[in-house]
Amino acid sequence: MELFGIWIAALLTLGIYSFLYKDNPVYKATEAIFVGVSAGYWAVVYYFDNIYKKFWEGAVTSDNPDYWMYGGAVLGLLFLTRLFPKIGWISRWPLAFIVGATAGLYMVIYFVTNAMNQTASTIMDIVARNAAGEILWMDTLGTLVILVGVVTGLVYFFFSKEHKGVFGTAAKVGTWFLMITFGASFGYTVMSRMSLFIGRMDFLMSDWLHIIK
Amino acid sequence: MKIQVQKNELDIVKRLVLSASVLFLIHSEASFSQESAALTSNVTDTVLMTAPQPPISVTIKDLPNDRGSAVHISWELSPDDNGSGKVTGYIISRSESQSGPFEVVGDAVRGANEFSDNQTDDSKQFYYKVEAFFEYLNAAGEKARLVSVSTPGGPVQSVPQWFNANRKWAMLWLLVVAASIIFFIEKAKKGDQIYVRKIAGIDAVDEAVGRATEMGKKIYFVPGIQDMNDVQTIAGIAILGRVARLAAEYDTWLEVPVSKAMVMATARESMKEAYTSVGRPDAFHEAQVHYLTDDQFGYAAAIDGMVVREKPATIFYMGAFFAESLILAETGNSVGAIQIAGTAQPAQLPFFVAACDYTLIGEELFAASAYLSREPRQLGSLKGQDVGKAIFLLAIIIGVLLATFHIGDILFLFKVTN
Amino acid sequence: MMATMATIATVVVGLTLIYVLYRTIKGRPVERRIVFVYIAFSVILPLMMQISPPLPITGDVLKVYDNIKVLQPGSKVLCAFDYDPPSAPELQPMAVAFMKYAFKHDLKVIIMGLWPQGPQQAQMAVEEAMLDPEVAAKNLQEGIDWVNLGFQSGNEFVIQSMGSEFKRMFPKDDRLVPYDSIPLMKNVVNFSNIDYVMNFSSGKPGTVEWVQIGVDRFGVKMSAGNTAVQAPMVYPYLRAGQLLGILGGMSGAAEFEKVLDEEGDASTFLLAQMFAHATVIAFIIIGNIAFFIGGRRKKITTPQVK
Amino acid sequence: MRREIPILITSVAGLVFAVSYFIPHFPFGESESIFGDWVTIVQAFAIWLGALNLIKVSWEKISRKKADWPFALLIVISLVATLLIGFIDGYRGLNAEPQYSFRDPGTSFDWLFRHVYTALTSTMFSMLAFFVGSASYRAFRARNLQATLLLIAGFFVMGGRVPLLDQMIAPIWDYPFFSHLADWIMTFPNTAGQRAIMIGIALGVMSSSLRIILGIERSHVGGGTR
Repeated sequence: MELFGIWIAALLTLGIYSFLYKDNPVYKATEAIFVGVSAGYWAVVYYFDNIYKKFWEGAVTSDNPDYWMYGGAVLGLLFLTRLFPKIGWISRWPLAFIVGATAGLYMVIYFVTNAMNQTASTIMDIVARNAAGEILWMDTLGTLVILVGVVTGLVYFFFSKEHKGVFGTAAKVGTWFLMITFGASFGYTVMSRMSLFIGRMDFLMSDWLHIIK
Repeated sequence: MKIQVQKNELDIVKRLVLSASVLFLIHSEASFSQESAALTSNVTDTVLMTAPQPPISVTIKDLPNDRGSAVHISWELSPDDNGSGKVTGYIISRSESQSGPFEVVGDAVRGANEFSDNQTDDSKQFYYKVEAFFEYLNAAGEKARLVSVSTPGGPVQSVPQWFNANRKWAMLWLLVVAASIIFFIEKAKKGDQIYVRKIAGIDAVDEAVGRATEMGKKIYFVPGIQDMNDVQTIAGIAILGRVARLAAEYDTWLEVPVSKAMVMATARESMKEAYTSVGRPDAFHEAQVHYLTDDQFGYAAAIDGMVVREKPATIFYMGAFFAESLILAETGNSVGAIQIAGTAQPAQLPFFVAACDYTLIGEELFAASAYLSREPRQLGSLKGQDVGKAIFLLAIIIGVLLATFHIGDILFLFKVTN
Repeated sequence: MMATMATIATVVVGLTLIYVLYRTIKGRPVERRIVFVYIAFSVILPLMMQISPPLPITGDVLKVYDNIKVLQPGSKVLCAFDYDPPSAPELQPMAVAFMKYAFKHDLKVIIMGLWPQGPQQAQMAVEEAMLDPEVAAKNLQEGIDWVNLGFQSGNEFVIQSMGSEFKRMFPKDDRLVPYDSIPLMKNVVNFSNIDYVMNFSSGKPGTVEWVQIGVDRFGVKMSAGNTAVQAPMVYPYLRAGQLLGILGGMSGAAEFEKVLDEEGDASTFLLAQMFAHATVIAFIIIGNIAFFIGGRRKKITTPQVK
Repeated sequence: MRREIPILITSVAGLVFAVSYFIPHFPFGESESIFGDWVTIVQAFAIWLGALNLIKVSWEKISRKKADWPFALLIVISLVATLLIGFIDGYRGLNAEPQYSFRDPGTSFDWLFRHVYTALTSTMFSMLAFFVGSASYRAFRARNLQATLLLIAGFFVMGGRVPLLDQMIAPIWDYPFFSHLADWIMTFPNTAGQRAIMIGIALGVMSSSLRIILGIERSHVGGGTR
């Protein structure tokens, strides 16, 4: 069964890679399997881990049922009305609930973690010293770079003031920082994408063909 | 089977090494090495078999800033918990009366000096005891413990709090920014002008549309792969309105391939309105906005094919983009199209910046849509957010100056810890 | 033998890039399928060489190590697996190395996932760690030494609810053992009973949500292993002390393996990673040389920022 | 009614989560837990909505014999097969003694995950490696100052994060300079830029959340400006 599985996996892998040569029926077939299997996978996992384990066992078959959870199940069922165009508008209720809950949670956590605490961690003595009180020049430079980068970056994202004079210069410096940031992201993203392919090649060459260890 | 043999052999070797090392460490009082991290020591030397001393000055109090049902216990380490390995950990137990019986509510590893009992009853008082213990394997090879003699402390009763005092400054700033957002929305609704600065990518729209007209080629507008519930898609559609108006004026074919049915409906509406507003409702065809597929890569591949076949002069990417961004931008670039992109997905921005002529970065996308639509909600929020940015910007500048010249500290105003 | 052939092939393939450069300057760029072939070779050939190049250990990885090495035996570590198979080449080696370290040092591992695939990836990591003779000798038991709580839907709301009670989100573990019957989870009510959190994350929900809720709201101590796509975005959290360390992408995984002395997949993949980067860099350089020598395409010339 | 009820639901849910951050006391802390449960359950149903919708859309394609309908049929077959495998495993496990889970090692569902699902998703995404390659050749140009800065930073990060540049200079200078440089770029300039973006986005999220809770923004319930 294990060997059979490896062959299946290898054939599916090659089927998808055939797209790199050109779009073809084999790729389309593997893509269709991909869409079907993923949707099925998610549905099964969400059914057993949530609907069964949490709701059914927690609220229906439990000795000490949590009746509040029926509220969630009702909202969930209302979501499914979207499948029927005539009553589909009811699905806006559970949607409204999710949107509201997310908005409420995000409003504070983003403000606190990504705005206030990031501001706080930029506020520090620029001159970095070690325990003995000697100045650490590289760290001091780094702190200064962060200070300048954050301030000018924020200036760039100011929309209600024209970018002229000192403000304009600051905004321009801000874009330089943004570009270096994007460059770093770019390099890292390339690294990630290559790793994905290395993983697949490792599977084909070692698990399937046994060319390498 | 092979593994089994190895395992047994190793087991023996490991035990020998462990007992030797633990004995050595205990005798020499050397600092306990993290490397030989044996939880259970194998000790046969009876001289060492004394219970560790209990932790000192145990503090028991209601856990602050919570919804009740929790008590916080902290202590100073047992004098034996000094890296000698004589303390394996601490046991925390509680009782409703000072004399017991005590039930264990948790444990802590050596070196730890606090514990939260999260299973209390707000209507009852509890006494707590923190004991240090030493765990070893006895002659029969079973785990055994030597436990310190500790006196119980308390009583304490857990209570829920009405306000989380750690978060007072967060609340203040949140209210200030929220108030300014609402204030500016109201102001914009009354018709007050709210200034939005120029945005390079948007200024280039005219030129880009003009170029397509000159060349007699199509314009593509790609609104991303998210549905209408994503603010980026909404911002993208607002920009589409502006592009459509220009396309209608110049009489250039604007094509909008979409990946979600809802987006298709909204985009059609918005384009029809734009064509009507410049007096050319007849020039709009529903076929200009068409659905391809919901699937991420399927959508990218389909646009790819269209771009290669039709070689549009100008392509706009405005909305939420993910990994498909680079496939789209690369293909558009390879046919020599002018490309203007805008997204708030930080990981995709590099690809747009490197492969497109103009890129609206993050918030610029929203600013552009506010700027073009002149909608009070959007304009007001943009201005309100700027107030927030101003607060944080000033805080950083003032804070750094104060800290660098050792004048004062305003960190507490912004640092939110649990 | 194979390694030598691969090395020779690499040199030959590398030299053909000069021809690509020549064609590109002449305005006859090669078609994209040719580029695909180069990318394929840049990974296949180095994998055949079976060499792990020397790698210096960077500060961020050391920070992770410094923080986990002070964990005392018996410490309860929550391991959040928030990724799916595509990210496994980057994150699985980190997870395996971490599991081996944790098991060898008697840390109690509590596994959970905000991604449905997470617990299954965790299971594989545990299986692989158990193959290590030293770990196998410990005869670790599920439920006592480690537990897999499984997956729960709700994304960041799961972390939020766990702040008051784990059991609410995980009434049973992944083997269907009721929460109260798991010896390891006895007296573990919420984050305040957890000594450390290790998060392996490839997107949302993941490290960002863990920092926002787990760290800033409930005060856990946490390090993260991230895919390289996500890593740059979480660096500000490192500087702010919200994260204690970051492992970024394949190179982060290789460094982590090295610092824990658990060399595994990432170390062997590193050479392929290097060659792949070299290929991408080479193509960017070729493209840009042609761009500047071969004359830029006529386009709008106004600068992007005014 | 069709508008008012959803807006009310939105505001109540939003307020509970926002207020309980500051007020842990009853009823906020408790409602937050109950609502948290609801979110997880609703999300599970939403996933099912997606799967059922996929069947519905594919079925329409098949019954009308639209272009590529055999592939739509394949989607339905593979989806139903996955569901069947999962449910058979799941219910067998629930009725067994001792119970086991639908995805325990050794079950068919776990086999499907390890050999089919993993192969498909991983390969699909790994194609991005090729697209990055061709994009680097055909699109990433130093066309202006911004793109130039981006590419230079990208070059040092790509070359420094793996021992590529360090190995090149190793014969003349045995010091991992580029590794440290990449580290420095990540720790300082990258952090600065990311932080500026982060603060901006945080304020954006905060303001749109505020508008949603106050009912000013109601596009999610099918309404426009108030």
